[in-house]
Amino acid sequence: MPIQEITTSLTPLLVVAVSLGAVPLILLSSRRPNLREFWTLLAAIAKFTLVLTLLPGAQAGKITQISLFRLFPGVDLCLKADPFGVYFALIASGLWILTSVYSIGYMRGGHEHKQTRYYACFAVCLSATMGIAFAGNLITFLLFYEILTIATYPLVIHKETKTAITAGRKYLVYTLSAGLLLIAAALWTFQLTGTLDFQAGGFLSASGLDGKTLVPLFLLFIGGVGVKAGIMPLHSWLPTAMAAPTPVSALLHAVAVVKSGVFGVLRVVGFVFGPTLMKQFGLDTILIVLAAVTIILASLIAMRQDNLKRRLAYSTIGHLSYIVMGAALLSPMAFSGAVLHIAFHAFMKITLFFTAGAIYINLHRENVSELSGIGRIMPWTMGAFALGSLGLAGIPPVNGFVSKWVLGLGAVQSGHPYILAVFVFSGLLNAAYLFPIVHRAFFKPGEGLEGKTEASPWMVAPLVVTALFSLLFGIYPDLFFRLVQLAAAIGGQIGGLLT
Amino acid sequence: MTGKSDNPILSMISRMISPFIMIYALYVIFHGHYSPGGGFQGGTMLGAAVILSRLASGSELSRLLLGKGIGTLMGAIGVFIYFGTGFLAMLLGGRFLEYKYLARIMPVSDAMARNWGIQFVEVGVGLAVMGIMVALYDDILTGEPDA
Amino acid sequence: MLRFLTGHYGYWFTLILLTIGLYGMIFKRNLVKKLIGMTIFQVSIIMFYLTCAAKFGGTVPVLIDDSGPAAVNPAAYINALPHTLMLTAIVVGVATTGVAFAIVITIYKRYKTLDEDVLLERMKKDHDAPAD
Amino acid sequence: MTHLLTNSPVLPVLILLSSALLGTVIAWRRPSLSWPFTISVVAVVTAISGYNLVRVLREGPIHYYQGNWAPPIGIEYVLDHLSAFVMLVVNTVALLVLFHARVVVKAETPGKELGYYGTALLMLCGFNGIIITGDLFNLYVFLEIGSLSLYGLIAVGERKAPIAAFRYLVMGTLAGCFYLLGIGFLYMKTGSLNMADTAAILPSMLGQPAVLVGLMFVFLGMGIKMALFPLHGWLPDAYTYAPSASSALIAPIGTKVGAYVLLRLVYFVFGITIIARTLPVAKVICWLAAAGIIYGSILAIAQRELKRMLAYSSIAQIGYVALGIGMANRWALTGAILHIMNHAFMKGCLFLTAANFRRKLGHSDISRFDWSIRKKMPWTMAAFSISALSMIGLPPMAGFFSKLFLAMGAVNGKHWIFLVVILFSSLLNAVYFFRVLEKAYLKPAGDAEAADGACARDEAVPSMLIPTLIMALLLIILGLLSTVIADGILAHIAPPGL
Repeated sequence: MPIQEITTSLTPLLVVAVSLGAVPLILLSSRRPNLREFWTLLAAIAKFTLVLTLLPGAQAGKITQISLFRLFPGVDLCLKADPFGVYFALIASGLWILTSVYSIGYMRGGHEHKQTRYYACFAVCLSATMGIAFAGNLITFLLFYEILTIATYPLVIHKETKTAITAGRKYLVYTLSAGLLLIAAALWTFQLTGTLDFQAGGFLSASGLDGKTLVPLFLLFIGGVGVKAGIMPLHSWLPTAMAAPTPVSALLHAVAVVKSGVFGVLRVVGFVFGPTLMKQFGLDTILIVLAAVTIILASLIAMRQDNLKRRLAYSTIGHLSYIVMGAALLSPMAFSGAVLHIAFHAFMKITLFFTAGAIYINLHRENVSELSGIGRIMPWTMGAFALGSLGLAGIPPVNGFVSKWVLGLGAVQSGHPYILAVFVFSGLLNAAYLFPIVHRAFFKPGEGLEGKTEASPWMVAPLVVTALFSLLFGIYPDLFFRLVQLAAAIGGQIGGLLT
Repeated sequence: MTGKSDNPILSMISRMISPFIMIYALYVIFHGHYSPGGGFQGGTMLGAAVILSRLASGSELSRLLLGKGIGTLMGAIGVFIYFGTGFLAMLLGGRFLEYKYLARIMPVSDAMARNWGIQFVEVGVGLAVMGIMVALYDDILTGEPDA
Repeated sequence: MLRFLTGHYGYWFTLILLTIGLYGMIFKRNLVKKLIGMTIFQVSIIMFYLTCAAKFGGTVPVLIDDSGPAAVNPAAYINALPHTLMLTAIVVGVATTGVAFAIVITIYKRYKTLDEDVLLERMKKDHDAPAD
Repeated sequence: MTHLLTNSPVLPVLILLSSALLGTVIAWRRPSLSWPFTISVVAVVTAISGYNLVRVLREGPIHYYQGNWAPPIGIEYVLDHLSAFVMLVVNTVALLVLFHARVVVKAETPGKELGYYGTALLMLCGFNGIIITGDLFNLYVFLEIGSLSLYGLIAVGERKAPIAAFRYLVMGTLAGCFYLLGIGFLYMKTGSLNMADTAAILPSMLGQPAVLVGLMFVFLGMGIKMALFPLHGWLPDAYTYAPSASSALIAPIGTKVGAYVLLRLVYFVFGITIIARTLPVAKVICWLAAAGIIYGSILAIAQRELKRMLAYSSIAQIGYVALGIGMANRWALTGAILHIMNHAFMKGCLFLTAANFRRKLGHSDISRFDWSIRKKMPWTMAAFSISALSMIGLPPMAGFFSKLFLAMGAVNGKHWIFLVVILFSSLLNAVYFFRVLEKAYLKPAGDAEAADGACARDEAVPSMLIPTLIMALLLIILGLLSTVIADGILAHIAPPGL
């Protein structure tokens, strides 16, 4: 395992701190909305550029690290920007810019109350996500993981209606108990091995533990991160959390919160247990079964959902398990496929959520059955929706195909060819629950649509941009940030030991 | 216990006995530092003498012996004497309650300084206990018709 | 067995006083009787210390011949330390009883009863009325 | 002056004792003088206890002989890392609460400020004495000083306060007498009252029944004082009916001092050998504590009144400390001491917010909380949410870190059931705290827009608000510093056999 050259620099800390810095500014300028939105956008762009400065180092495999003070005897608050962390931070901060623009339109369009609290909590969420991305050890990961839970709660219950409160309560119960399981797992590992620092290839492999302790430990870890990764038995908070305003479900429930769950799964599989240990004790079969069940079931349930956002929520659960499946297959190609899918799925799913939001604000319609005929009056929105659904189904020009292709290769490489069947079948199911919407929007006559036009440019612009990105990444995946190369490097780094 | 006790024998005897109780109490206090006795016992006896006069001859008359609010104040002063000696010893260089250092300001040897130190403490404690006992009696009786 | 009984009569009395005190505190309904029980409990512990301090053939711990500390035969005198400790315990007992009586008087002034059951009813009745 | 500082260990107790009486004498004529006097005294005492901690860190444990009589004859004050640390915590919390108490005492107990502040100082003197003394009987005397003034502070409350105070008095005196009985047995066996001495003599007479009976009585006494689960009957009424200032003063530090004494006795006097092997006292304490955690949390969920809910949550939190003490390993001990500090600040902040609510809204009844409370008192609600999140054990607040240490202690000692109890109970905490947060933050009072303008900001007076906010801020700072504290101060605490 090549010794990565570690440089210490303040950038990871700055990345986490920049949106925290914006929070007081946002709170202070609650009287002047324009100034407040300006602070959010400034923080988003600043964060994105900071992450960009870290990108070349990550592509060259370097790690920039900073450890602040002691969080726990023997473990300190260490922010390590390794390639995988930078990759995830890049996606989250990039999409935050687009979501801020989008939420300006959404919040103003829907005349939502309490916008200051909304933007402040959003900023805190993002800094927590950055913290999760750059966490150098399990305790720091846990710290930001729980801060993310607290910061997301006010956003889930933003509308303050009865349904929002019950959604918030359910969200809390799931995520808090997930946090507790993770605490137990982290402390047990600390007891067994004495260290909690993430290490590519897993630091548990050297500890020579037998299956009797490793299997329960692995289940604890999966229970901890699985809730946020939406693995089947633990997923039901996600559809109910759709009571939140759409930009929240767009960024958080498509990019930040759930992706940090999946990011956690990959960290646990790649950096705590490591492929050799997983294969040796058959831990990967547990994960493969869970992921496969989730993919199929989620897609099936999605077909029955009439509410557009709930349907997209179940589709997110399905696609998250693509990534979990990629992690479970343990081959380098499968890892890079999973890492790629984090990015590409984010772009596609955020497009769909943006369209759902635009439709809601423009036409106050939420259910799929009411969407007939809106394609003619909202061409751009529904065009982007079509592109997104194509990608999700895995059809070539859009980037969904690329990551699904790499995942397929990984399945073959890791000796589980039957997983290909799962991917193909779920691709069909995706088509089954997304294409009818496109068909209904463009080819069915709509009623009560007179005088309605396209949604406000504030909303449509980010919508179209993300759709375009999905298309461009589909055609030339290594555009701008050479994501595929980075994903391959990460996959190699984790799975390198196996081949 | 109504007003002036209508029983002359009681008030007569109580007026005769209480001085002797007080003298004996003073004896007990002042011999407390090297023989049985001391602040607590002497103070209780002084308190008992005052309460005897309050019981026998009613509170108004016995007000002359010890005023109404004086009890708490007496208690505070008693504790101050006790605390003061200890603190003085500390100020003079020793530890808290190290009377040996009182010899620096008293024309006596170290041993005698300890003697006088404990003596002041006994007097302080005696005063405090008496003050508090009487104050307790007065507080409990506030609002009663006879008080 | 008899020797055990007669030899430790002091401790048996402490035990009996303890139980009486506890009984008074727990089962008596009148508040003042509870206080009496509490005082009995305190007194029994003081008695326990004093019985422990006793020695067969030991006399009151006052130095008879003052021929210097070396000549003192400790067996001749009973242990003095528990007695001094119990001085403080007695004073603490007085203070506790003082505070307790002050509280009982305020309770009586507010609820006009010293019986615990009646008191609880009046408290419950209070509960519904807004707490003033 | 510098000479005076050499006997700094005893200064806090002395200053508090003398100022308690001096305060009453000085303010006899002008009662309005008593609050400033009290605050300045407690500030000086906090400064000295800070200096004590620095001195201990520099010079190591300091043994101070009263009147220069060496133990076992003289009374010895021991200032080591544990006592200096807990003393600083107790005095800081008392300073903040007393600073907040000016308005509340004048409002709830008019005309009684003089006696109130004198008793409060006396109580602080008792607690400081308990923390620093190294002599078993001296500890009993300070225990009674502290408790007697405690009963007084509770009894000045509203209509039902004297009854709660009476019940607490009877149980408290019972506890004191049990403790005294316990020391009697120990003294008769070991012949010495000094803690270090007893600790040295006890191992030689491990199996003797008298020692074990003495040990049991001492634990029974401390269990009642500490409100350990089955012996907590006095706590809910005492904290609820006491005046807001008293409950804010007693709740954070009252039971903590009892827990400190238990910790001192278990680890430094009896030693691990007796506690863990000959007599499974550690196991009993653990199981009682675990039951207390669950009981306290569930009861807290069922309460309608905020202060009563906080009282039951105190029983649960003291269960954490007792669990830390009972598990008898290095991690759990550090967790217990950290939790003593964290809970003191958390509970202090919560009771201060309850006092603010009572002062401004006239009640602290949860069912009558609604959305307008957040509009009227935003800062108090912010402090309440921070301390509530800290009680649940969420980072970056302090509660998370002490729970982390306790859980690590449970993992280290292979007590899986206690690990589940520690972690599962934070869900219970979440239920009863979010119940209040949801009511305050979310339930729209009628139609939101109309009510929005109606409730103008009616925040508590700054003198009440500043201590509350300081405490909330301290929670975050102490949280992030908890490991620095654990490594810097608590690592030096080396009980024999651990």
